[in-house]
Amino acid sequence: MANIPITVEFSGGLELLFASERSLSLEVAEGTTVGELVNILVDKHMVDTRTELFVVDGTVRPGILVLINDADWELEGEESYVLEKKDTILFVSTLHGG
Amino acid sequence: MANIPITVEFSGGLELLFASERSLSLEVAEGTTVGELVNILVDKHMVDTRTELFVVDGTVRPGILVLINDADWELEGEESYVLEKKDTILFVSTLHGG
Amino acid sequence: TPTATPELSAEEYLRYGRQLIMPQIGLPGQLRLKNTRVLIIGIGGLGCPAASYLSSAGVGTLGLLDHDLVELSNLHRQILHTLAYIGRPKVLSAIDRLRAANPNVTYIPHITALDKENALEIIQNYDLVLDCTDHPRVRYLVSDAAVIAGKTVVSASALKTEGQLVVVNKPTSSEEGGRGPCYRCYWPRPPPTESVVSCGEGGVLGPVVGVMGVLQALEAVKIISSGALEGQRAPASANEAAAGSPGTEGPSKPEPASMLFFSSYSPTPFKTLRMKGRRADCISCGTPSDPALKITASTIPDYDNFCGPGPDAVLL
Amino acid sequence: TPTATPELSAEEYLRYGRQLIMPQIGLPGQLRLKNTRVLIIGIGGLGCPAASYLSSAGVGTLGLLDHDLVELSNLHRQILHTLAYIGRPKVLSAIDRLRAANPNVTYIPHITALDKENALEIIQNYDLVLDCTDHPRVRYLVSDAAVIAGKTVVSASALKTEGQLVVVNKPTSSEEGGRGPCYRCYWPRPPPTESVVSCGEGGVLGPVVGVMGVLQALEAVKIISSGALEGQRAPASANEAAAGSPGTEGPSKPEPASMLFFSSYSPTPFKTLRMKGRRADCISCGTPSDPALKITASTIPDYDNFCGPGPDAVLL
Ligand SMILES: [Zn+2]
Ligand SMILES: [Zn+2]
Repeated sequence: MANIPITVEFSGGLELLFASERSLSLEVAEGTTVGELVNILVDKHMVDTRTELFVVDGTVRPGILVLINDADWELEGEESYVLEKKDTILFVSTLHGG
Repeated sequence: MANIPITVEFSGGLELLFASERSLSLEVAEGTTVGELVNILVDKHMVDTRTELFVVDGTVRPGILVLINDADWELEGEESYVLEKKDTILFVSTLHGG
Repeated sequence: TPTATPELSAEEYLRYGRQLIMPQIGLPGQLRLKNTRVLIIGIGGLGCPAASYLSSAGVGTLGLLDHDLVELSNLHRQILHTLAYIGRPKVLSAIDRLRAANPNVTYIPHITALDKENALEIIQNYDLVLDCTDHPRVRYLVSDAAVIAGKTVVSASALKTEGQLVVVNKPTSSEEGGRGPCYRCYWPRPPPTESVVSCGEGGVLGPVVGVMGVLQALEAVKIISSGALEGQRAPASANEAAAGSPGTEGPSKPEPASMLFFSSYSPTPFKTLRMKGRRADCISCGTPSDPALKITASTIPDYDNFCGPGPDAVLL
Repeated sequence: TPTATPELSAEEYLRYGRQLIMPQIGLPGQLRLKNTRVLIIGIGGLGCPAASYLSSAGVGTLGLLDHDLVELSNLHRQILHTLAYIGRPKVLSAIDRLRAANPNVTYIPHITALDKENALEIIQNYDLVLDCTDHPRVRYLVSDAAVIAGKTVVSASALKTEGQLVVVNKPTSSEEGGRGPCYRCYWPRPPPTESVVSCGEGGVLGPVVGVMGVLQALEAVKIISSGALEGQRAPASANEAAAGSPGTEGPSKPEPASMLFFSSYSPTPFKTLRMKGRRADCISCGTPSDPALKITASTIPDYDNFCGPGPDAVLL
């Protein structure tokens, strides 16, 4: 199957888990879901070994929003959303400071 | 020829020339250029009769930027740019206050 | 309780003239500002600029809540405080400064921490709340109490180079019940203890938290002057109710839920994120499948323990 | 001339601690802030918040330029001024307030209007300029003088519910000559007299101009702490030059020209507009086809008449 290019962005401190990279340009197999992307990120790109800071019980941990092209993934089918060419997936952690 | 839908936005006070509408959803004929769009706006949509506040010497007056999908029209061929489906054309006037 | 004020003084016309002449404000909007009571929770990096712009815009009553004292390390971002107030309550420092610029405003000091015992009692005396706190624990408390009291909250946060802003429990016609999402709808579950990293106070750029605080004031001015809060209580004056067209649309325009996200070192620093909106089964603003879970005045949760290693916790 | 300051005092470590711990600032960034001289032109709705955050961030020398006196109608947005200073110079009001929070900064008052006679002389004493003025006439003057003096300008403006921000003459590797566009590159021709509508002072929402002013301070902090200005002059201290990795990239990253556009009542309030960049034939920063048109120190244009009906002109 062909690969498609996507962009993954990290924010709100999550970039620290990924070698301080705020933006990754990735190629994923056509048909890859966002749920599968999360596993790919943990397996291949996460540098910090504390995976529980990103994934808990098989999904993104509480306190992290997942945005598909700037829309909450809950509007797009959550884990089951199938990635399309040029999609941008943004992971944002709750900020609390003031 | 088919018509295509575009969005026109006014800002920086220019909306006052267009009945205070900040955003217009228009249909234009396929092949219409931005230069032609400016004339259409003056002829059909501008309410204020002082056309020199929008067009001088056949083009948009100094002090107004034209953005095609958030990019300066000078990057896109200025008047000769041919409109595409779902384009957003934004007219912004210089703000000077402080 | 605020006094109903039917009109503006000559001094007020002069002072607020440059916002009064705008159609988005006008006399009706200015009178709404004057007759509105706003509570600012947290007088730190967000609360200082927010209080400054709300006071100068002519909000009638400003409550300021914080239990902290001014410290030297606050001054790089908490722009109301000065050296002379080091060691004194932030609330008093702020009020002295605000009054020097605008004595028309009624300032109400609350030198206390917000907790489940006092939250509802304090919040119900105000029309609009700004959440300018610095801990997720308090953010859930503010939202839960505001939902029970029927108040809107403008909630912002900032850390390092980034910020977030949402409006919580906002009057709207686009959601059932006439209210937008609560804080729990945006962030349904607090992060687990394991994911909370304790590392003292987090770093933050002053202007980053400053931008977010000013944007909170702006959002508050927009909400108040539009008349969107008027469903919450009787109009404060006959004049106000009859004030005519500018800014009198009320709580009508359908607006999808959104979060403003600021990442100051990004090439496109601001993003408007489209959010899911209200959750029908939200334990605060919705109808949970188990009715016993529904948060009420007498069951506001204990927030002391839910997010890990104490008051200095910093979330990743 | 500023004194070279090789290190921070204990008081400074404490005061700036929460920005010092950030990798974007660090000790090198803080020392750069301390050794930089910033000129703020206009102490109004933009200049007040900008000065406030630059002072509290620890910029070493702040020049404040304005010829106006504080008026009551300023107070809804000019957050440094208080009632006690009505009728007194804005510059002195601002400096008194800033010094009360941060006496470490050297404040330099310029109680004067900027004109073609004094612009170059004043600007060349600073490393970075903030254009916080309220008239297009002065905006061209600031840019023309800054290009001649080799200075970067963070330029913002606001009116009613909207704002704009551009960085002018910014050190960059992505443009020939190592500098980004000047103000004339963004706005090549001033608007003709006929399109200028005179209607006194325009309306403006306080927090709208406030957001733009804070964003100017943020942009200044980013530019200074990154080391991008260091090509402009010799490093102010040996320590600074040897200060190590964080924030020492210098004026390198290619950045396309952009304008930040804020429309506070829009559903997507912030836009980053991609701009054309430098114009090769710009009469200020480029090589005009007719060399006689090139603006030099001795031919800075007369800005008094180019945009219509006088100082209260408001552009549509
Ligand atoms: Zn809810
Ligand atoms: Zn130029």
